[in-house]
Amino acid sequence: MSLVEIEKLTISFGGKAAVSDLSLSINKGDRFGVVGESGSGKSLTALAVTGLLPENAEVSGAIRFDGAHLPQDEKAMARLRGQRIGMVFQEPMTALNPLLRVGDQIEEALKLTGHEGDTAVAGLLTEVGLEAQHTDRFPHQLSGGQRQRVMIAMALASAPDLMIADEPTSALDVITQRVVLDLIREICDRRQMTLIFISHDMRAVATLCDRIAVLRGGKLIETGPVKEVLSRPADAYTQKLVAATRMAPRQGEPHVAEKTLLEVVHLTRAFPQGGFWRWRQKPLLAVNDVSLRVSAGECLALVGPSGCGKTTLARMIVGLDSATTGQMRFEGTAYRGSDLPPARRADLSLVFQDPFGSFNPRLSITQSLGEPLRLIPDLDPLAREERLMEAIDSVGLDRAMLARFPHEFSGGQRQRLAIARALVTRPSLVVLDEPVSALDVSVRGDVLDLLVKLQNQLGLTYIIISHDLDMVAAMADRVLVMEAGKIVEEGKPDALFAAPQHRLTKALMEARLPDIAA
Amino acid sequence: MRVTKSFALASAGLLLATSFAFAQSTEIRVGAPLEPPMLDPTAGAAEAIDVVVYQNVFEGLTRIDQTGAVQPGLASAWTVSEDGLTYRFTLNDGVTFHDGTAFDAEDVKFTFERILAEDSVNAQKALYEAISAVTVIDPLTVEFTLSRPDGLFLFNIGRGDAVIVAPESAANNATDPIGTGPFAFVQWDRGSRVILEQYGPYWGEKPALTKATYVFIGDTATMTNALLAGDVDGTYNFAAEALPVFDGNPQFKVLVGSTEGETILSTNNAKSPFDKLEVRQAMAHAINRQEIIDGATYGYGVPIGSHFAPHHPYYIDLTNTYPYDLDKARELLTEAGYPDGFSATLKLPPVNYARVSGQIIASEFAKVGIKLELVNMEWAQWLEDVFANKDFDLTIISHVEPFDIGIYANPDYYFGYNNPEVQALNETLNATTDEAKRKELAQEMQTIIAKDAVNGFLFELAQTGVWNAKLEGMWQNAPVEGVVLRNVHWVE
Amino acid sequence: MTLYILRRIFGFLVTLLIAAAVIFFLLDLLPGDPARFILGINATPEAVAALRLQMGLDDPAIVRFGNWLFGMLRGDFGLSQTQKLPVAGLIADRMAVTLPLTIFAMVISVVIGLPLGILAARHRGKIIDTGLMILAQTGVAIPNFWFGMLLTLLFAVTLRWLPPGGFTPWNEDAWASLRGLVLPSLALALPQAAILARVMRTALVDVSSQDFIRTARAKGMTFGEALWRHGVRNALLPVLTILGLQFAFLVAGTIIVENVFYLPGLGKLIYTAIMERDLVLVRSATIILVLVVSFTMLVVDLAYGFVDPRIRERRA
Amino acid sequence: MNWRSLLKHPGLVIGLSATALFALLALLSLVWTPYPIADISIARRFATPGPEHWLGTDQLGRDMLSLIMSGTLTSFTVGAMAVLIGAGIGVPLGLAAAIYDGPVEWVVLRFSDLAFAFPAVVIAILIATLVGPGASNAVIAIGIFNVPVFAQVARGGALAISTLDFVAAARLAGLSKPMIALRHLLPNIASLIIVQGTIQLSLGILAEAGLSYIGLGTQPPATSLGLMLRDAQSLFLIHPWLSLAPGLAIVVIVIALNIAGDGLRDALDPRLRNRGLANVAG
Repeated sequence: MSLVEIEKLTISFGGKAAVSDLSLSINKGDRFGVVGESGSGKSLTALAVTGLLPENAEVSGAIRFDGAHLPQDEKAMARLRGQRIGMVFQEPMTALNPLLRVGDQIEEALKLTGHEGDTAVAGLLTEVGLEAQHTDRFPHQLSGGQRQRVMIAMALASAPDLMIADEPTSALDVITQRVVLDLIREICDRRQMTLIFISHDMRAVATLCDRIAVLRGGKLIETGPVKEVLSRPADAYTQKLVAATRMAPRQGEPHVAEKTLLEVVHLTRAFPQGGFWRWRQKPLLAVNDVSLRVSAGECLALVGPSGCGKTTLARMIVGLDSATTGQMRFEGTAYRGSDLPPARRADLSLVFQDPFGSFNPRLSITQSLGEPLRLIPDLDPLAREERLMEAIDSVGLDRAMLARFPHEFSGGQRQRLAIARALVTRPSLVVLDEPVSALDVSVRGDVLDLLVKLQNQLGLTYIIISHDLDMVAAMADRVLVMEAGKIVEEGKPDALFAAPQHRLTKALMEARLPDIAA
Repeated sequence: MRVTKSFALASAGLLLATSFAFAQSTEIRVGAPLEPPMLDPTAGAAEAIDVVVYQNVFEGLTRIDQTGAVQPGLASAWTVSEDGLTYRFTLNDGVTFHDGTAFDAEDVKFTFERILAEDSVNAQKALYEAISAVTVIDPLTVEFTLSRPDGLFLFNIGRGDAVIVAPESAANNATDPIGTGPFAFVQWDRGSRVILEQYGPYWGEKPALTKATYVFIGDTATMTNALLAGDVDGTYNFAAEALPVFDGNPQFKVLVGSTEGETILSTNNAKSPFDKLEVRQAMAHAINRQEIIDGATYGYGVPIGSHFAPHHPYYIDLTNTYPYDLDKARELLTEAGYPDGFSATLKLPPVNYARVSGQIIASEFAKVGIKLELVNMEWAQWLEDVFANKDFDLTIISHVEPFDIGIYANPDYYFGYNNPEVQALNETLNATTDEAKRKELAQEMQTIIAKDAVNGFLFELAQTGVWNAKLEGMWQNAPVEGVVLRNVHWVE
Repeated sequence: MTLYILRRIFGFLVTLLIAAAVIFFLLDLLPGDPARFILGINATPEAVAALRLQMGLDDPAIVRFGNWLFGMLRGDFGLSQTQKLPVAGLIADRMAVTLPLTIFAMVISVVIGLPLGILAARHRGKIIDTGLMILAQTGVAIPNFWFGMLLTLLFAVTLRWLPPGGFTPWNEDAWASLRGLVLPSLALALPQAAILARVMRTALVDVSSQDFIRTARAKGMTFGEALWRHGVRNALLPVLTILGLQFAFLVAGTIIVENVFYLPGLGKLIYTAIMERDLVLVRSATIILVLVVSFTMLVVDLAYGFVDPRIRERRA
Repeated sequence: MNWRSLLKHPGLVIGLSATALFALLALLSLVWTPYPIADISIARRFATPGPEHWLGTDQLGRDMLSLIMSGTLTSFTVGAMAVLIGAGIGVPLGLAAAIYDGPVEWVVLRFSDLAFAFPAVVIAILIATLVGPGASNAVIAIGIFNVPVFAQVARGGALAISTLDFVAAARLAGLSKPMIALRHLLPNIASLIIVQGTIQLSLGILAEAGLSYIGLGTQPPATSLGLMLRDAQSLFLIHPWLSLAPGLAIVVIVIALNIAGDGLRDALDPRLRNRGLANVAG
């Protein structure tokens, strides 16, 4: 029997439909996954079920919860949410009130459903794997994973029939992500709860859910049992999504180390900690005595959990930050970071993670792309023009796009432009900081293919920074695993992932979501 | 305990009720536009000091009455020697200061020696510089010796600047004035009011009022509201523009009187082009006196044609010396070599009559091609720039000293008028004591400075008091600065 | 936390010291001789020179600055040049008017402004919101002195409920003193209340779109309940900043309003003292004003720490 | 932003057109007023509004409409100049504090503390005594008051922008700090500054009125709305219209500016514009 029934649901804003004509039925006890990329309307659908849509949304169609229409009265709807539906949101950073202790916030949820008492709070905390001492903490004193556990505890406070989890793990790092997913599964099993799990990650849905709906542009593409849909996707879009979860290993000859391009020698970066007597505080060592070599033409990957120092290391290599001690040598030029001479900067470049933040919205693409050309003295306007054309051609975009402004491009296109900008000075070494993690899954593959193609064509050397082991396995010649500012393990991807030695590498491998069975 | 307390409350209530019932009959609240910076009239020039203390708290040997005539004060009588150089005063007996100390000739000697001392900070020291010696004959007789005859001597010693102070208290008079007057100082709530109370052991006739409160309200609108709401019983000089509020209101009476304030367009005679007589004459012809009086004083000012108060017995009407005539003005300018006029600055002190007259004169002068730039200044700056440094073209100011035509005989005075003829006349005038002769000399001086168009002579400021209709005895005119309360009383 | 407080207090003291220097040396540049002002236009040059000597105007500036600073540290603010009284006492007297006036105005603006702001945010986009915001727009746009004039016309001149201006000392008739402060406080407070209502509404609308409000609603609260329980406290952070600034604004506003209502307050004291070139009084009264304002800013900063646990730690 | 998107913000349209109307009237007074404002004629003073003088005449017989036109120009000019001073000094200071940390930032923050600690009226009184009262004095006083406001807005905005990757990209491209501030930070905080500018403009007009009212602002024969109020206050009970007309003009102008400012903020700040969808994207 269905717990939630959605019938011809249409949600629009100012006449533009964000969800159109969507019908879904979720049975009691189902673990139902809703998959889609950004703009697919998956979150709006969840909000519609809970009556939390923004006020300016125009809704038509019907939603029935446990056989009854959702109440129109705000108060009745609020109480229904409080007693029968639990929700977990994407951003654990902002979803908790920063000014209240988490214990109070959980207790508030209990009070609203009439279950009171300290033991209840303690019980919930234990259930989500937190300790009693955490009740007195403020949200900012907890890690992302802990916060998400608090969110789950609050959602469980009313012993709901239905739990809706909206991208509950996408803001967490790989290891925590897996732990939280397992926790949700375990609780659903124990409590016999119905789950609606909203995600862009096919593999997470495959791991957790038994039924699935694929959404695109507000429309339902395909729905059915997870196994059927994923093993035999009927729709081309679903096929593409499924395909994107498997990364084909890189073709071509294995790299042979010849000439050393970059050498990092005992590099340390210390950040002073706050406090009145600054000099008495022990500095934080973001990068702690790191040495490494990159040879020409190699693709080196740096992996590790967030905060391990991989980004700080990359920033020093490209000259955005300076080392506290130690130094680097790039083709014989010794430097500590920001002191990298302008003449050499042209040979080094960086591709940023976030394609939306990496372009100045007020500058045209020509202006943004042309900016690094200042590093090359005596470039006449004609040669300059030529460089820009060459760069934009190489990333497969139209030359006419040079005159446009960043907001006119999609995320994938912008990342191509970011790559074009990195190439415009014809560098030998390109550092790629999470080059595809901010992109929709369906375009990640294209961008990675482009990177491989360019490396082959131009003989580039890459340093890739990532937490995505699959991508690293597909791209890299060599992998360095970092933790707390140190390199803890090194090796060729196949060997390293097949037989991880270090605790961290093992944990990372274990946290990997299983591949979707073909 | 409970009983006592409620009894105390009840009697306090009774007291309050009674004092309220009597309040209308013997108390007065006077609104004053300016708060005095301190209360010692012998150590500062501010008019606001005299308004509160002159003849109320402090008295001089002589007393000026509201017609400007000299009356006996602390001195009951005096004799003058033939040569006009020796004055012998007989002092009243039984006079005490408010702190209880007795008044005698030593206090008179102390007062004048303090005024004339090297480190004196008296604002009008110059007025008393003719005094060469003050001799105590006996406790009730004192003799003044002058180095030269001074026709205004008896008047000058009746001014606020020469009130008698005691050596015991003189140093503290700024904050805690101790005089011999009918009212004693009680308290000063800074920023809002000064309270005076009748002095029981006063030597003379007791005033009708037992208590007087001066309430300082600088803003005309607020003063209007305070008068209408009955928060003050009257004010001695109310802004003319708001007088219509009280016209025809039977609860109030408006007293229009004269002051000693000759309001003039002071002209820097030492500076080109104002050193040219034709230029000054042209300006005089370009001034529409009536329009200025209407605009700046709402018709209450009295036109003057020279530097002399119209209510004074020596006054002659010279307002037609240079009548309003634009053609004549242009002609004279052409003659002076300025056919297209010229540009000048007009520096204005922060008083309403000056600021408004300035605007009107600028508009009038524009008609004959004289372009005036108005520069508004604060007092301190005006005193330094215009008065001390003589750095100005034109300014507008009211000269409030009584009988001050002598300033035209001082070539170093700020408007820089240097005419030996006037200087000689003034010397003779000062040395003359014969009334008829004095009048003749004064009128000759008036005529010369009018003809020389030394300054633009505009109007004599009027004093426009607004008082509760049931109050009587206020001074209508202001021959000296002060609000004298000795005769003020309530009538039913 | 203590470290944070110490560091903040250090900054406060530095600001005060610089302010003192600015005030002192700026005033030193003023044209116009205080001695000449006191004695008026007929004084002899010798009398002026004598008074200058008596007032200590002939020492070098740096010596006088030092004397002033050390004097203040000992609680001696000097002697007013025109009134011949200790400045500390004069200022204390005026504070008895300005401080209650500012506090009343503050309380009135908070009591009126915040609830209206919350009400408008609660009914965002509805007619009640629009109505309140039109009212607030008007309130923000009304000059306080002009508003004071209108208030006087209505309540003092026409209805005669309240005095039109002036002030009765507290120790004489506290009730009359209170009545005297009603109209000036209202004139000061209403434009500020309008600003507060707008800020409160904006802050609350900002907060209301945050995730934790959605979380609270997901827990079973209505929008209104969530806004009240979780929104208001978070929205108070930006409001607190504005309150601090407003206090400074109110203190400044008293200078104008004290002129309109003829109140013997600090603003009036400074104004008159400058006109009379009473430099000792001006600089001491100004530094007190600056002290009051910076102290408020300090309190606001510290209050942040009490409201927001994140700040409490980040800055410790 | 094109004209069509402008029309989506009725507040902006209403506010801007009302502001523009007053600004035009004010500018018109430069070349033409119904009567010259220096034209004093005591004979025709206190005329009631009528066909000859649409808004009547004042205590010196000057035409009220002409005075209001010219007064509006002064008020606008003073407010605008103060905004220019505030932004001209404050924005570079704020940018400097944002790009150079350490001593520069400390100095700028202390300076802005200091400037905040001086109420504008006190600054105005000091300046008035230093250089004499006048419109320029009001400009400086209000301008000084504006400096820290703009410095803080610029610093806050610049700090937020400087964490974005395109700033890092510019550093990689070898741009100097001032160049980055000029090319990348400034254009992106421009809308913030424009919005703050309209707010400060309306505050400036109010402040000018207050300063003129206590005699420290505009001086005759020039006029401003605040000065008109000052001149008329003692006549309030006899000729209330002389106070009401300029007072209402101030209120309407400030409301217009504030509405325009609110509208501009909504129109220029995409974060606020898209707020309705912000928490449901994805």
